[in-house]
This record gives sequence, structure tokens and C-alpha cells, in this order.
Amino acid sequence: MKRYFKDIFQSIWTVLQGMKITGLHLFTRSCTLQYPSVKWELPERSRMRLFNKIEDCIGCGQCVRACPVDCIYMTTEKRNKEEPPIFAADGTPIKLRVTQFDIDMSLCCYCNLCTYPCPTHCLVMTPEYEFAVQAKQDFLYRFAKDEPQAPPKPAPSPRPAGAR
Amino acid sequence: MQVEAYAGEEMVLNMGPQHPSTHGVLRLELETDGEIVRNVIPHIGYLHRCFEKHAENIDYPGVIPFCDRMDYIASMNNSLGYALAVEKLMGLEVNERVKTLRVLMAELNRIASHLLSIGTYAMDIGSFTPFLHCFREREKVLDLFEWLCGARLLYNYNWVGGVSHDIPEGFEAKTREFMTQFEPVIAEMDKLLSYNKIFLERTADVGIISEEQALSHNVTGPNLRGSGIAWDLRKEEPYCGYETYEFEVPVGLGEHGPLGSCWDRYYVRIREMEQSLGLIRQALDRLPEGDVHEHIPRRVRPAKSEVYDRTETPRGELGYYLVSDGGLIPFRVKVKSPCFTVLSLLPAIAKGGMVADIIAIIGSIDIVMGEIDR
Amino acid sequence: MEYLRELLTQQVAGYDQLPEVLQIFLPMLLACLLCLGLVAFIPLVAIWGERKVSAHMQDRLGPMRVGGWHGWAQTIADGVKLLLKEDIVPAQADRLLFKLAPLVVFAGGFAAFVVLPFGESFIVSDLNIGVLYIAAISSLGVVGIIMAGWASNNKYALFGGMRAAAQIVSYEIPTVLAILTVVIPVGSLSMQEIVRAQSGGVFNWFIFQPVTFLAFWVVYLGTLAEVNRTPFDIPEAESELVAGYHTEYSGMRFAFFFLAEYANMFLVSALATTLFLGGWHGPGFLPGPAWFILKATALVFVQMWLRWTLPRLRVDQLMHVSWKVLLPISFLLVLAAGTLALWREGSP
Amino acid sequence: MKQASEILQTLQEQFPDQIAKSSQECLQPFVVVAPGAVAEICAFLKNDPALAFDTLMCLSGVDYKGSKTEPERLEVVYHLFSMRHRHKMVLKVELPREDPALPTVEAVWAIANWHEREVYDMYGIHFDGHSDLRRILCPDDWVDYPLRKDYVQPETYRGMPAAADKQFAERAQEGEDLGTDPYQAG
Repeated sequence: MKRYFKDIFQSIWTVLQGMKITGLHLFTRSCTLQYPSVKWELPERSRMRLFNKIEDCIGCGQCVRACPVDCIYMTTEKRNKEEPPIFAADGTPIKLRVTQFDIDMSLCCYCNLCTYPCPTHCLVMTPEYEFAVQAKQDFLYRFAKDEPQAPPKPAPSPRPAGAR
Repeated sequence: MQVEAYAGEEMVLNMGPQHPSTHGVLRLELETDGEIVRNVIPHIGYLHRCFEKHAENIDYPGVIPFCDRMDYIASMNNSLGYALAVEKLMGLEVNERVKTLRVLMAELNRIASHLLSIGTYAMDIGSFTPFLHCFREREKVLDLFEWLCGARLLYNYNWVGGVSHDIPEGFEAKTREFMTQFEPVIAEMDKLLSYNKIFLERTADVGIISEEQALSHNVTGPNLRGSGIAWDLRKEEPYCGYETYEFEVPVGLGEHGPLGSCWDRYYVRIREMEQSLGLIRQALDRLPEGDVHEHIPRRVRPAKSEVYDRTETPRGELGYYLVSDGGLIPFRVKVKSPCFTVLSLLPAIAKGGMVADIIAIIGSIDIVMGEIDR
Repeated sequence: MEYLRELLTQQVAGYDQLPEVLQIFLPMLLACLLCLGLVAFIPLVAIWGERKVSAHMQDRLGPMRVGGWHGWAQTIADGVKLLLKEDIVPAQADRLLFKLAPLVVFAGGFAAFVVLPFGESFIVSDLNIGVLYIAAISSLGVVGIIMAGWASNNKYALFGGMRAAAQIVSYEIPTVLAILTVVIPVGSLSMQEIVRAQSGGVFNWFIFQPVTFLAFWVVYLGTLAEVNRTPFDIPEAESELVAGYHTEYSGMRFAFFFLAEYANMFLVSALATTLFLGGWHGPGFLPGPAWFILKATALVFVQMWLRWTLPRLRVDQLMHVSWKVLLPISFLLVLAAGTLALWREGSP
Repeated sequence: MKQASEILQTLQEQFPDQIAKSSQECLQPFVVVAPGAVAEICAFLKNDPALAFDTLMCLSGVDYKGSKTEPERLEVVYHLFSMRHRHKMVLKVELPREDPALPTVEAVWAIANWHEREVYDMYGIHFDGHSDLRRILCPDDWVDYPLRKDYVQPETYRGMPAAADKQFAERAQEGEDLGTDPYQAG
């Protein structure tokens, strides 16, 4: 019997305590950010959209090897000796012509593993986060500007499923 | 006699895989007799993403983003376990700054993870407000992480032999600021939820895991400690220098009903957040100088060997069994998930309860399907 | 209604020339339309209010965009969206019952508005059994809920329907018993009579009288359970039963359930206001109807406050609260009220 | 607390014929036992008061086909731990790749039930006497065992394509026109 009344009392008391807390929260400042009108400033390390400054790319393919989900596709060919020498922004000589540098952003897992090995730091993840598109194929970012000059090699046979 | 006459009255209720409170895509086959649940059959695998097969096809550092995606609530802890296992395989020793940063991030992540687990548990029991209060706090931790490494959920922070980023300038002060304003929130949560009579009634004598069951089913983490066993890998098998920190291991005391109930497990998590705060404070105080990339190997290529290494994640003991054949890619990566083992206990503890109790139990064992199904 | 007829006779030229049938029928129609307007309008405001209250309790802002000022038009936009949605009836459902159920639930709440005394003369019909009528008609909703649960042919819905039936029937008993403690001293079942009995200052309200003070809380809890609000919202417990009895409903049919829920919230608050809080009585600077609505709104706010604070009970605990806590208390209260009335009669 | 060598010694005394081989030099010492005796040995390991391996930390399968260093075989690995004495051991069972089977240890540690189901699902190793040997992660009617090294992913599952489509980049390289690249355009 004693327990019965104790239970009733406890129920009422704890309910009132809870109501006090929620009641106080009615008057605290809310932490909502009104998104489309107020935009979030992301920190500089934010890993969002990938960007490649193709002028600095030397075509070494380290990013392609690092990518755990294979979303970077690269084709290169040797530049002719006769062509004028070009250099990346940090002075690295560019010996390969990058004819394909495709990033399929719909496959990207935003792990940032591709940007670390990049010797000229031309591949970066930018803090830009609004890049939704209407069609999935528009997520294929094609950075290469050079056209292949040598006759194209026969297309490689498709990767067997489950293997690398 | 009576029971037999009504034997045909049982109904099979298919709960999940799309259900608001099965914490992902768990499917439960319930045999119900009115509100009473006669039998529970869990069906898992709806979130199977072939982690182990993937891992056999990528180089060692490439596995880390996939580790993050197993227990996506506690990514820092997941990748930490993997990084430690690979380091053990290679016999690699990291410097003190890396160790301290790892502890710091693991504990921050533990707070974030427990906040989510407590919040969703409140929602399972029917209380919405604590859920959003928890999420508000969790966002602050995630903001810190984003500032640190650029991602909010899947960090890819712990690398083999180091961490990806050193902390940015002002990170310490910001973390301390977070801690000062977070401490009162725990007290508020106690008042709003933990000691609420309805919450106690719903959880305090439901889903009891006995000590024997817990050991036989290899229940670990807060679920084990809720049953009164003071077992924490950070104390028993210290890694990352946990032995040099001062902290307590909270255990369930059975204050409100039998020991090992849902409420005990829930309350262990609340108390663990307090301990984590202490750990973060110690880590911030000592933070030694050093280069976080100092020991990162150019090429991760362990010699032929194998190792089973386990760490204490917010959900319990996460084990990695790595087999290396001396190549650049792991020969075998097996993950022992803490949620997997505790979920296997669900039929035993849920039988005879009510439909509402099933929800209370699933919430209290704090499962993440991504880790169970891998 | 008599008031409306008088008003029409005075204001509209030639109204008394109309056929007798029309003279009676037109005020009826007008009253009905007014009620319908109220039943549709109150939930719109209440839903917006609930979203705002919940949001601010959770440190959010809630709807902010539609309509400009604090998203006031959000519910209207939602209503339009629900109207335009495809009407889906599950293939295996009992089509007739499935379609009928939301209407039954809605009609129950709607019909009860007839006897609510908004003001001294603002009442559609002052039935002499008003309290009994409200108790009876508001329980009609449970029939609709069971229909919905059964007709959906969904196990969650069935669970919800069964839970609702058990819950509403159990809580009806202590509620009605506690209401009796008001009826005994007044000596009438008419809503207006009850309000009039509380005239003459705040302390004549029944909430400030010895026995009826406790009865108020019993009625409040009981009606909270009858309208399926937290902590008694097990029929639609979304974390257990997905959405309970309206799991399979969408579009306009779902909107009916939704409207009915909020209309019922207002209804039971208005009932408690009438019985215990002095109805339309209040200091003279506001008209009677304003006081009535203000008081009822305050009670609705407390309902929302409770919902965003408390977890949900389990079925057996719910029954425990009804049969083992509220019922004994309400019996004692009836006994006390009767004794008090006899004692007062004996010693004038 | 017992060292691995002491545990091995106890086992060798108790089951002299069943210990196939053991290694003490590697990172984590292990003992390989005969497949038929595994349930018996596990029961002993758990019930012997001096050993008292009361938890099964992990139970994994390994397929050694294609390994550069190991002979071709299947392996089931038991990682045991004693909460009471705080010592560990690794128990291994080697099995042929054709029709592998061994007794279940479900009766010793309840968790083995699910672990063994997973190994069965992924490697097709049969656990004799298991109470509920169904697939656990894959659908019940999935063919073949995915974690075997020679596993080939089926083209379709129940009429649904199971392999991934050709990626956009590959299609673009083959000359398909995918429209303008929004990144370059804007």
C-alpha cells in the first residue's frame, strides 16, 4: 500500500520535473540554421566536391591507385620529345599528356585518400557542398582538356566482377 | 488445456526491415499471442555490403574508409581498431601525439555515439524531446570532427601509423568549451528521462541479461557492464596508452529492479559519457608535441602473419582478425562485431515479453545494422 | 439555436414570412456550418501550434517558411497537399469499412461540438442531458478506430485498433464517474446549468472546490487517454506500431483522422473548461466566448506540453493506471461528493 | 593467467592424438586440432577450471586457395578468451576445400550458433549437429559461397541483374555522348 502511494507520488513528481525542463526549453534560443537563406560556412578542411586543376596534373596515376572505390579514370600518353616542355605550378615537369581524367562523383566515397599522394597537389576536395544534379550521368566530371594524339589503344577488357 | 484450445490464436507479425524502431534494417519475425510475444526470430543481412570481400581486394589503407562505414555512428573507433590491428601486424609503434589524439577522438566519438543511442532509445520509448536534445549536442561533436578532418560522419581519420590531420588551431579551446556546456546536459537528461517514472516502468524490469547469458553469448561493452560485470578493454587490455589515464568503469547496479535490465544498460551509457569527458580533459591536458605523419609507412606491407586484435568501441568489443600473406592487400579481414553477438541473444531475452518490450530491448542493446551485416 | 433564430428574425427582413419548416431549418443549417467551420479551423491552428510548441521545446524553430510569419500557413499547405494526394485503398482491405472509418471518427468529434457552451447564448443546443450526450457521442470515435484497424487488413492497424478499444473503454469509466462529482452538486446534466452554477468569482469554479479539485485531474487524465495523447498514445505508438490504426491511410482519409484527433483534443479541453474552469465566466474585460476559448486553449497547450515531455506507457501499465489508480479514486470522489451534497442539504 | 605454452601442454596431455600441429613463434600462438575432436576439445577448454575459456571472441573461416605461402585448404579459427583467468588462445581446424565438415561448438558457447551460420554462409563449411544451419547474411537461395577465393559473382539473382552496370566513365571513353559536364559549364 505504501508503495502504491509512493509510485503515484513519484509519477507526478517526475512528470512535473520533466515539464519544468521542457518548459524552460520553450524560451531558450533554438539552434536551427535556416538553410537556404542562411548558408553554412564549412571549414577549409571540408571534404566535399573533388576538383582537379588539370594544368598541374602530371598524370602519375597515384590517385587512381589510392581510390578504394575506383571512381577516378585516367588515360595518359607520352608527350613527344619535340613538343615544348611544360611544367606544373610547383615546377614538376609534365611528361605525360592526360587525355582522360574522369571522376565519377556519384561513386566517390569522400574518403580523401586520392588527394594525399598527389605530388603536385592539383587534386583537391573543395568545401563546396551544393552540387546536386538532375541526371546521374552529370556526376561524371571530365577534367581532361587534351585530345589523344596517338591512335587509341584497343579498349581494355571489362574488369571481372569482384576483382581489381 | 485452456492454452491448447487457443493455440491457433497466435499471429505472426513481421516487424521490419522497414520499421521506425528496428534501428536500421533488422527484420524480426514475431509470434504474438495478443500483445504477448511467444517467439522472436531475427533475420539479418539486409545491409550486407560484402565488407570482408571488399577488404580482400583493396590495399591496407583503402580498407579504412570501408571500416568507417560499418558502424557509421562510431567511425573513429572502427577505424582505430583496424589501424591498431595492422600496426600490430607490422610491429609499428606510433608516437605519443598520435596516441593521445586517437584517444581524444575515440572518446569524443564515444560521446557522440552514446548520445545517439540514448536519444533514439528515448524515441523508442515514446519521448521525442530528449532525442533532439541529444542530437543537438551530437552535432556539436560532429562540428568539431568536421573542423578536424573535413567529414562529419565517415572520417577516415585513423591511418596505419598515424592520423590524417593534426588538430587545427583553437581546437583545444573549442573542445573545452563544448565540455563545459555539455556537462549540465547530462544532468538535464537524468531529470528529463532517466528517472522519469514512466521511463523506469518501461525499462527497469525488462530485457534482463544474466551474467551467464552475457558470457555465453559474448555480450560486450555497455551491455555487459549493464549486467554488473566491470569489463572494459580500455582497462583490461589497454591500447593507445589508456593505462595512463584515470577513469572508472561504470557498471549496472540494479537500483530500479533486477540487474541487467534495459535501464541498467541505458544508464551505463549515461555514466560512460561522464567518464569520456574526463578522458578528453586528460588527453587535452597532456597533448605532447610531435608529427602525426611521422610513422606513416610509405607502403603498408606486413610480413606473413596473422593477428586478432580487439578494441572497445561504444558498442563493445570490436575484433579484427587479419591474415596477411605478405602482399599489399590483406588476405583475410574478419570482423567480430559487438552488435552481432548481442543481437543473437535477442530471442532469449525477448520471449514472453510484450510487443512494446521488444522495442525497448532492441533500443537498449544499441545495435547498428551496418556493423552486424557488414 | 433559439438565439440564432431570434437574431435572424430581427435582422433579416421578411424572415418570419418564410415557411415554418425553413424558419427552423435555416438556423440549424447555419449552426451546423459554424460547427463544421470550427471543427476544421481549430485543428488547423492546433496542428500549427503543436508543431511550434514541440519545435521550441526541442530547441528548433518548426515551420518557418509557408505564409511568411512563422510559417502560419503550413497546415493549410499540408492540407492542400493531402487533398491532392492519390486515394489509396489497399487491395486486401474491406473497402466499405475502410472508407467509412475516418468519417465515423470525424463525425463523433463533430457532433459533440453541438453542446459546447462557448458563451451565455453561444451554444447550438443546450440539451438537458448535455454531459451524458458528450460522453456518449465522443465514444463513437472508438468504433471508427476499430473499423479502421480491422478494415485495413494490416496487423499493425489491427493491434492499434484493439489497443484503442481497450484503452478508451477503460478510461471512459473513471472519467464519467469523476464528471459525476460536478453533476451532483449542480443537480443538472445541462452544460449551461453547470456553467451557471460556477458564476460569481473565480473561487466558485469547481476546480477550486474541495472534491472536484481532484476530480478535475482524473477527468483530465482520462480524457487525455481517450484522445490517445502521450503518455497514453499506444494505439498509434509510432515506434511500435508504425502508425497504429491509420498505418494504411493516406491523403484525405488520413487528414480526417488527423483533424479528428485535434478536434477531439479541443473538445475534451472544452469539456474540462465547462465542468471545472467556469466555462465562459471570467473578468469582464474579455467577452465570454473569448474566455472559454482561452481556457480551453490553455488546457490544449498542457496536453501538448505533456506529449513533448513524457515517454509512452505500455499496455498493461496503461490498464493499471485506469483500473487500479483512477477508478478507485473516482469512486471515492463520487462518494465524497454525495456525502458533501447530503451534508449541505442537511445544514443550509 | 596461463601462457600459450602451458595451455598447449595441457592440451597435449589431454588429447595427445588430436593435436595436429602448433606454433609458438608467431605473433599469436595457435594450436591446430583434428576436425572431429573440436567440440570435445572446446568443451574441455571451457570446463577445465584451470583454463576456463568462458568466451568465444571470434569464430572465422579462412580460404587459403591462392595464397602464396600456404597450402590450399579451408580453415576455421576459434579465438578463445577466459574472463576468469584473462588468458587467450587461438584454436584452428584445417579442412579440405571439398565437402568441409566439422562438429558444432554451439553447445559450449551459445554465440557459436550465429558465428557458425556465418561461416557456413560464406564458406560452405558444414557444422554437424548445428540446430539451425541456415544462411545468415545472404538470401536463403543464394548460390555458392561468396568469401571463397574462387567465387564468381552470378550475373543475375532471381532475374535481377546482380553485377554492376558499366560505369559512366567507361561509357564516355567508348564514345557515348553523356551531355555536357556541369562542372565545366558552371
